[in-house]
Amino acid sequence: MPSLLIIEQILNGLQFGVMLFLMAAGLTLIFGVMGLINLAHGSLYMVGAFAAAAVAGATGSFFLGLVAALVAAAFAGAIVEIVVIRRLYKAAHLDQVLATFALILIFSEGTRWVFGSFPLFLDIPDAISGPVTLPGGIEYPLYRLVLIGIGLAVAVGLWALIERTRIGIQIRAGENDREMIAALGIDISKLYTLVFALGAALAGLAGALVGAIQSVQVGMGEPVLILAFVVIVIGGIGSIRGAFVGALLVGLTDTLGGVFLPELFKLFMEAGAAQRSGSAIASMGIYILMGLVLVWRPTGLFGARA
Amino acid sequence: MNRRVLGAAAVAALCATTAMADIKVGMITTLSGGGAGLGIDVRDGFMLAIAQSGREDIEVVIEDDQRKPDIAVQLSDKLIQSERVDIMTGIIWSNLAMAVVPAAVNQDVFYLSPNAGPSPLAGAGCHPNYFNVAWQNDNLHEAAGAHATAAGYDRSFILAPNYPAGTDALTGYKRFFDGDLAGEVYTQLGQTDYAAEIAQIRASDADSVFFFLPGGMGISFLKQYADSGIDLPVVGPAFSFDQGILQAVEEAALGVVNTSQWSKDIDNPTNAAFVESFQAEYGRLPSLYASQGFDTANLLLSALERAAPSDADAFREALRAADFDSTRGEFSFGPNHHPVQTIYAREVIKEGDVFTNRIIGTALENHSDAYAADCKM
Amino acid sequence: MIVNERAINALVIAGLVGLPLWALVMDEPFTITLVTRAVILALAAAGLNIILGFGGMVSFGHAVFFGIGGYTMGILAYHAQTYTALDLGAFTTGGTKSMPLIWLAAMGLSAIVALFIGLLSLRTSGVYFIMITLAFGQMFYYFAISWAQYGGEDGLSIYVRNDFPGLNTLQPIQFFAICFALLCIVLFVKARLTASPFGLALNAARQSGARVETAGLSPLRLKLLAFVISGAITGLAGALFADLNRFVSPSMFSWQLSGELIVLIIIGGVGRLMGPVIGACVYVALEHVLGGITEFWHVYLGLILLSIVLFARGGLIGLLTGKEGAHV
Amino acid sequence: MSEPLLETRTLVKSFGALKATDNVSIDLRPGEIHAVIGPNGAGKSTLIEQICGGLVPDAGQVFLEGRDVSAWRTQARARAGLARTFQISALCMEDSVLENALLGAIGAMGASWRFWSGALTRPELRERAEAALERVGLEDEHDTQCASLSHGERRQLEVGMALTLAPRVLVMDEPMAGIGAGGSKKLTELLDSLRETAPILLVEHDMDAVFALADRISVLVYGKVIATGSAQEIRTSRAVREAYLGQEA
Repeated sequence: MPSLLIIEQILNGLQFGVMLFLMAAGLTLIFGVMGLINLAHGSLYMVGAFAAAAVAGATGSFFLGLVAALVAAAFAGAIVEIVVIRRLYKAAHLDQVLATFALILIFSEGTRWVFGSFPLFLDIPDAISGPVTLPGGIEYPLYRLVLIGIGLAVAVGLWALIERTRIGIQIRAGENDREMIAALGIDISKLYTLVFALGAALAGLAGALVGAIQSVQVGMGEPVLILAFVVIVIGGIGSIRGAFVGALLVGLTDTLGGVFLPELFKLFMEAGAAQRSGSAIASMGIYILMGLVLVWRPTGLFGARA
Repeated sequence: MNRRVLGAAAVAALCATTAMADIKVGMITTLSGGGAGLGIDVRDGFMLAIAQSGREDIEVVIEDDQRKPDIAVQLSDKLIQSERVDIMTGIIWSNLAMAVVPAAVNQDVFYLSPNAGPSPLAGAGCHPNYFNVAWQNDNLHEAAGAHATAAGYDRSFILAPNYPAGTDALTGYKRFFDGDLAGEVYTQLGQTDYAAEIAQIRASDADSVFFFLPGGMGISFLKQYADSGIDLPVVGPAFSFDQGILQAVEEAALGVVNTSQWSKDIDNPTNAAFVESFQAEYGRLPSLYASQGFDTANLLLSALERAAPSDADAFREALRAADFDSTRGEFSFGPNHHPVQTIYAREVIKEGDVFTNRIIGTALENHSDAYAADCKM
Repeated sequence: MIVNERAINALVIAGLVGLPLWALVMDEPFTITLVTRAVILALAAAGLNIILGFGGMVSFGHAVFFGIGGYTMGILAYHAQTYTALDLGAFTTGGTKSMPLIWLAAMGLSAIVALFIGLLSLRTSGVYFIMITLAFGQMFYYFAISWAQYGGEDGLSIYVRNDFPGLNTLQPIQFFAICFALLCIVLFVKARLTASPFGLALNAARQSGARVETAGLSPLRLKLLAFVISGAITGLAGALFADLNRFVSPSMFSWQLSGELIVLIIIGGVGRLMGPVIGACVYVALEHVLGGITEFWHVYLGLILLSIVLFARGGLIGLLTGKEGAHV
Repeated sequence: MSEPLLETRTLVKSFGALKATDNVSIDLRPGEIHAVIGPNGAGKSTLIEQICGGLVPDAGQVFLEGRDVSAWRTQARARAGLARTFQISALCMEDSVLENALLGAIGAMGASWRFWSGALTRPELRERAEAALERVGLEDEHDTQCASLSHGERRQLEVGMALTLAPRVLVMDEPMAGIGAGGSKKLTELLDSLRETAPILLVEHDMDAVFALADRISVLVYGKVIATGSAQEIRTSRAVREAYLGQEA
């Protein structure tokens, strides 16, 4: 296989990874600070994509669509936090799983109620569509490069937010010791709403960005949600750094596994069968990766040691 | 899951009509969750035809399978055991059809398929009470292969999800494609990112691309393909270029050739009337699925004119005759009760603000399917 | 409103016997099918409840065993019906259509897989346990989808229900009787198990692992055994479910199904003997009734589930008896 | 002098730069109560965890009745007769007092792989549990839910659960912590009566109890044993006074 193709596939894996990071960062932040398992995070991704598609469709501006995605997802997140999630912080994981599972049902069918059963249209703005030629002669879609850029920028921004700002200090305090922040005179419920809305906004942003090159439809959030969970479990729940490393690992494993496993199988199998078995194993690849990581380190790569 | 829709009955006459209904049709289709759009179209097309017939003695019991095989099986039990329907129809997905149809037809119910046509039901598993009014699953892919050959392509890159319908699709394409393969890729079911596959296409020496990626998968692929800058011609079955889906893809699909047994510009009076009345009734353009639902209902109505389902043999003969005006023109059944029909090549165009299809040629004339020989009936 | 838990249990059992009999008299076979579905789901959830309610392990991948049970039935019956040999490496069999044999195979295979998954998963706890079991579920799901030999995503149809000596399993009421009898047996065994030294130790392991170790017991072994028993019971339910539908498909492995099993238990009451039974009955009834009212019934189902979590800790049994259930 | 039932030899355990246990060698002989005292952070809990199997020492061994149990897990040591109580009561709060006591009996009698008979109805388990509860004065609380016990009663139950194991050695981690003067007196009497059943390694902050009970006392400071001796010797030890009161003393 030519090396240019390999480099291109690595870029693809990277791009997939940074988008997963946007999802996983919010999920891991919410778990780290509030101790909440939020299955409804995928719904916020969907809310972002639908908001972007609706606004971009009405105004013709992709940028306004992105803003709408951020606002709508953050707003939906804040509402959900205030009405439902807030009552679950002290509840068992089991109750959290059930309640947020219920939220998925409500969000999904509610969205279908409002927007109908057909996928919506959301396209890349002309300015950043089409391929560019990279050094070495690789033709690569500009939009995907932009996605990688945005993902990395968000990662840096999050790092700065958490390490360099007052809110960041509060978030870190909340991760370490919940009683402590109360003692510091911080309004916990406001902080929690803020963190939840921030996580939701990141998910909404991911939904809108990815929605432009995928299908904006009801149920689009659940597959991504499962992947994001795999990411944060591999990285260690509560760790932003872990989420970043985990996201890239999952992105690369999934992309490269899908490409290279069938090739590998072709060495000792007939082509069609190799394709099928190779892609079958590849579809299980990230789960196998997660299993291996957890057997090796039961709290993930960067998780707090028990 | 107990929605009753009464064919052509005034709401005021609800009770009376129920009592009067002589013929009971059970429709199991997907109305909620992912893929609901297809089921809704089939239902609407079907009910339009029933309404236009003016018959008040037909009761249609409509149930939502949520695209879950186990739910579909239960609904089928319910329709047969409790509602005691004579005829069943409506299933969209092959895996649900495989779960429901064999058991249903063995309980002496007639089943008319408005969409799915899995190969076992066309071949060794065919049944006198099973009629497919859409296509055998391979048909549109075979037509795509035939079109690619006719268009002079030598090297196709082909891809489909790694599940039975996907394997069947690639097999069907290869059956009618005379050139070589530049690549054959099975993607993950439900995959949304095709960057890796697109990179492989770019790196290959293909001169054309064939894909079968139903639903959201196809939307994602088309958008990403259009953005990749690769300008190889694309061929696919109609599923990814249908009315509902095109509006989510827009320019990315322009110019793509797809194969279909129906198109809204097929020139015959039935089709013209169907397109017009569907738009008038529901305020949207009809889709492939709507046309299949419409044809299914009309086939049923034509058979009911000749015989009652209680006289199974006569009713079966009446269905087999397929004496109705189909939206796709010439239509008849082969020996395995699957359609013998013409499959067209269509091109995606923009008509005003609306993206739609236009017929550019015939891919396969009076085409049957590859499994009929295995059917002993 | 405070009701005695025993009274509720008796009422539920009476209802499960009475409703199908009434349906039989009224000639409403579908009602029997519906109750049978509830009974089988209750059985699957009862299996899960052993580890979830008594052992405190939230498995988000229990559909694995449901699916294994289903596919065991599907594969054995498929080979028996088509008269083809099933090559298992060490030996070859022609499959079977006998329900008891299928049940044994389903439980055995589920138990073996549960042992393997349990050994790996029980190294973790809390959210990690939830997620690693989910990961195993996904692995099996994707495997089943691409397992072309047995239908892949299309699944596998077994056109005729399997045999049980002396009964006509195609009669809904007779098949219901089989499922109901198995549920009763499992509930009885579970009640004994809960009261036994093993059950007491397992319950203690949920509350305080350190205490159990100090008593000279290994929490890991207790939990592992519970996981294996739990998997075997859910596997049995899977085999019955496949026979109910005469069909198996990868959706039996889906994470949504794992989620539904958890939902059933929480609706009824975590760690209660009859919790899964009540949960399954209510869930199936909701599905049936709400589905008849609106296409968008999932919204209402979601709202009902939310109110149970927020306002009825301890599930319906907890609500009716005024006692919260076990804490997980 | 009789052989020690429990003995640690040059135990070492570090956490990073901190030496939590630094060459600790102590022993426990039949019939005695050996108290380990020391200021907060002296490494008492770390020592107990290593003795009971919760932590693996970096170096050194633990002997139980002359056998090297250093590589054994907690549950194996427990089965060999090493019973402990926890600083923060680790009881099964949702269960009754009797059920908690039964847990110990089940462990001691290897009954956890019995699945059919009821735990509450097996006579040999029940007799053992009831005897232990009577010994610690909880015979009237069989059906009380643990969560509603007073703090002192929880301590009594902790001891009772240890007794169901028919222990050869008892290791107690601050049993007096958090209970009032009345409870403390009651518990002191109880422990006093136990020394003939099994010797006790007692880690305790309550100096009144320590001086009332202990036959020997070891003082642990910064992970090191700086003195071992009778109550009188410890009271007068210069090293101990320095450690507790600072250099200027």
